[in-house]
Amino acid sequence: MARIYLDHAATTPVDPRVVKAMIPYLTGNFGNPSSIYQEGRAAKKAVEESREKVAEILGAADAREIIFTGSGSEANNLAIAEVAWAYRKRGNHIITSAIEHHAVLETCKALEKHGFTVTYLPVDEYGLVAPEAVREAITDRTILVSLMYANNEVGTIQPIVEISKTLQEKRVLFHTDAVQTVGSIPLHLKELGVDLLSLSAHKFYGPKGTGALYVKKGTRLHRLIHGGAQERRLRAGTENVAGIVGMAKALELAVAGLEETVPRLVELRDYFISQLVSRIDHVKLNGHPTRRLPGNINVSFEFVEGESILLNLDRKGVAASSGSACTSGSLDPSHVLLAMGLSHETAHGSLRLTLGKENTKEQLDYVLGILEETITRLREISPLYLGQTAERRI
Amino acid sequence: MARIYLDHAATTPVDPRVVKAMIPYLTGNFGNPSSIYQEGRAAKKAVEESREKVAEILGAADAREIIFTGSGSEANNLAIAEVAWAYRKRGNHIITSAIEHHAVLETCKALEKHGFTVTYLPVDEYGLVAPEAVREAITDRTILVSLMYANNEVGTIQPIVEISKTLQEKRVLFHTDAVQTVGSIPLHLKELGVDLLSLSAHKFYGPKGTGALYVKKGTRLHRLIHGGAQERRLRAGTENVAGIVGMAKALELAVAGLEETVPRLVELRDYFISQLVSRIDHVKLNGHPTRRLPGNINVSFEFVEGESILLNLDRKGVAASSGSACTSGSLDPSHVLLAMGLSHETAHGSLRLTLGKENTKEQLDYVLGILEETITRLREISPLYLGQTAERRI
Amino acid sequence: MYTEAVMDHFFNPRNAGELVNADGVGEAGNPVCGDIMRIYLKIEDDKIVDIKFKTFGCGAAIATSSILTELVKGKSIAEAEKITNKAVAEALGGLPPQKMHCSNLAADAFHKALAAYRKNRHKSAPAVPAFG
Amino acid sequence: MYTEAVMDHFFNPRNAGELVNADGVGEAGNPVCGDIMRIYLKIEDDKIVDIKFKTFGCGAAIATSSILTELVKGKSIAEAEKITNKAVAEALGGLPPQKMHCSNLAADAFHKALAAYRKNRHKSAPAVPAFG
Ligand SMILES: Cc1ncc(COP(=O)(O)O)c(C=O)c1O
Ligand SMILES: Cc1ncc(COP(=O)(O)O)c(C=O)c1O
Repeated sequence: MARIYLDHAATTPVDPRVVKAMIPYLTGNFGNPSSIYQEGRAAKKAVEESREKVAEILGAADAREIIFTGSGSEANNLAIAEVAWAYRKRGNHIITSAIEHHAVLETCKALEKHGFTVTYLPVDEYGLVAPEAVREAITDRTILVSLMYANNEVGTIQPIVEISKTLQEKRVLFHTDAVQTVGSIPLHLKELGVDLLSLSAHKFYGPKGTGALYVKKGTRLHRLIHGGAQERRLRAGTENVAGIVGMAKALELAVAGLEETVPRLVELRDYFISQLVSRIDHVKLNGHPTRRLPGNINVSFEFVEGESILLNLDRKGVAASSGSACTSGSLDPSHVLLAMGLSHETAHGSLRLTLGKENTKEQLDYVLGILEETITRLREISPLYLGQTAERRI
Repeated sequence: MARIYLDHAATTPVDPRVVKAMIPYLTGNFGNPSSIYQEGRAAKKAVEESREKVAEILGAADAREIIFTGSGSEANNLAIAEVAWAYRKRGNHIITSAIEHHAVLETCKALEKHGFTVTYLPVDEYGLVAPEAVREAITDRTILVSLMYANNEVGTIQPIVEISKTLQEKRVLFHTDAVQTVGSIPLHLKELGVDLLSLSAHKFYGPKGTGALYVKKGTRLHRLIHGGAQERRLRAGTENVAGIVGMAKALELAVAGLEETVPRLVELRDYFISQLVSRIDHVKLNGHPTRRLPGNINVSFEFVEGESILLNLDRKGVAASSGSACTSGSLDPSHVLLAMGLSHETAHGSLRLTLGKENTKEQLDYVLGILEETITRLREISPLYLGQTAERRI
Repeated sequence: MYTEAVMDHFFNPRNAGELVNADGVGEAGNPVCGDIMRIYLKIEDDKIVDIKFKTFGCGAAIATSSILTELVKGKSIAEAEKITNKAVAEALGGLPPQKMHCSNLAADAFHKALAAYRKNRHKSAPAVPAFG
Repeated sequence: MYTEAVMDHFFNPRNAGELVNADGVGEAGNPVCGDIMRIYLKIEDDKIVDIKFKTFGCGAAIATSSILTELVKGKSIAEAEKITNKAVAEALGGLPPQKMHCSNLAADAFHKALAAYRKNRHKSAPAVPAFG
């Protein structure tokens, strides 16, 4: 059996049509967009047309609101740190949540060393932030709220529109990390009401190393990368033309496919979850049962550890991810699962399967069998598992 | 006649062998290097093998000294700003030169707003920094010297080894922007004695959007992009695997070709310069006659403006660059030419032709003809040109 | 970057050159920003019967100079005088934003040439009581 | 990431399971870091005649547990006692740096099992004067 890739939240294969769109800019069409001669103008045109495409698909008012970056992480850093510095005189308080991606959390932590204060809002057992909690956290020193649209681990989708409505009466900017959302569910900037939004191409069948930040007209920010006048002076460096072209193409294809993929993935996802729960005991679904990304399955298997599940799956041809610390090198398991109230052991036993457009029901049936076998084997040698009665030792 | 590309300092066409090396990582081999399953390990291996290759070619002591970035600009920002912050307690003084790339100058200017002081050393008429001047500028608050290896506009090669010797007795770190140097002339880190060195793939027939920073073991620096643990925690964000693989391959090919290209380009360059001077009057070579990059030709034509030369060349199929402000949107022409003592008019009349491995003598002969014709036409309509006697009006 | 009209006027400048016995010469721009436009006028019966330009500068500077000469040639002073830099840029179908300042001064040079013409005429005309 | 030896011991663990009437049981690790190793010993004539393990943890945790049992099984206590976590990692051809801490505690669990054995034996042995 061919490999079964179930880690689309980590990264996706590049769509062959995207590669095809990129190739000309890796071969003949190699000009520097800042150059005024023919080759440069052609490159500039490719970048600007890509910008227009991205702006239009996301529903931005103006193509100039899209700033291309070198990754989703860079977009998050730019959005948070450089808005913070630009509005430093107005205030020094930032609100975010405990379950953000590290690119957000670590940026916030770095800002704390420079005199900013950050509120990390808690989440409920499903990973949801309460809109009222956001509102209540606002002080007259608050300049920015940064909340992810959908969580990369458990797939929980935040009530962004509700939160943005709450914020509109306040003089507070709103950034959302939509790296997991763009290309996975329909999204329209006009309806969202955010001031800044991050995306990353490799999450929607585009190339790695290309991200973008939407910056609503009128929002001030400093530069993260200083130098030339590229990207409206907001991000210096010769543009990754092929990457930008690839990103725009990938976005176009992903969004065009949503109508078909969303219901199909939701069905596959729910089928898998229901099968899993009926076939293996002591399994818990992490995240919200319905307010979750179409392709996201995140479960905890009691009494076993995630990495050891992954290694077994890998040997059987299945690529997946876990929230166990063992995969990251830190002692603590997923900060997301812990913030949702899971115990360390349960968090260590988590498995994330994220489906993509090429996955099939046959593949999932195969994976269910493998999982059953693997979990049984691992539990047999686990000191935490007491057999049929299966009560937890600690 | 096919287009003649003479702007290799702006960017280079990607070598077809580089594209070939990249393609697998844009198609089948798409894993996230942080993932522990097969696809992830393959991607990780590709990144680490590329790192080893780059380290070996540059002469680093250890592959871990190479940090991949999203551009040469990012490498410069990381090197300067984040070393400055990491050594803030030791001092707050940085030394650089007036002719650095904007990625260096603008980073320094941003640091000045945060309490750092920066000395911008002058250069002589050839664009050279005096090693004694560096030494004399050092105070007990100096933490970093950043000087470019070779200048992107006039091609002047700085006496980096001499300067690094000067610095070794001092407790001062040394960064060099070698974006124009790597792949153009032989370079070996062990002989250079620098602590940090920036490079950018698209300057040596590699892809745009991939750079690297060499960071000598023991050198402390903060992160510019916060988030995941990639690149030894010094640069967060999913790695641009295809770009990194392409960069390593491009470096390998470029350096392997130096023995052949350096003497060939030096010959073509000197041929072109001598022809130009004998065929057109009131032409001045900018930069050093011999301490210059093999492919760099930078001349000023009195009484005419650079952009108008470029547009004429472009129409005749030739891609080149100029140091005139008109191409950048600022009022001042090239800060490099002004720092070398050129008048504004002369600086505005500058033309940069940078040769690459695919250029031929036939192409240059054609360009010489075009240039003669163009300069004559433009001088005819220039109010600064008084015909044969050709004295300057102002 | 540039419109076709700019490119056309840049590559095929109209009325480039000097007028030896010009009735008025005006210059705008400066070498610092890299654009200097000089306009030469021949005026008869309050009409611009001939006009030439010489320009040191970028594509926009040369194109604006060229089209200005076309826009005012043959017109009466009263009518030609209404020309503005903005109108010149519009006649070319627009200019890139960064070119709107120092590269678009042809109308200024023309107005200076007109002023010089008036001053010249004043000098060569029968003496009138001087001020002050 | 892992050596072939690690993979082999992970996928084919030796001596996994429990010993019902163990002479000593020792446990190391904790649920916070996601690794718990339990070692069961059967000792006769100061010799480790049987050993089993149960481990909750990552690949390294299971592999180190497995190889530890092989390394000490059949040895005298005196000899087996010399085993260290470092030696266990080396026997596997090394471990990734981040696995050297909490995933490499099998030797600790073994030492604890030995200590428990000694304590047990002490209890069941003829009474000797108690200290203090
Ligand atoms: C000397 C020098 N430094 C830095 C850079 C910036 O490199 P990049 O375009 O990859 O950001 C360039 C080229 O643009 C350069 O010539
Ligand atoms: C929610 C979220 N934000 C940010 C990122 C970072 O994106 P990138 O890998 O492009 O830096 C990721 C993925 O890694 C993510 O899932």
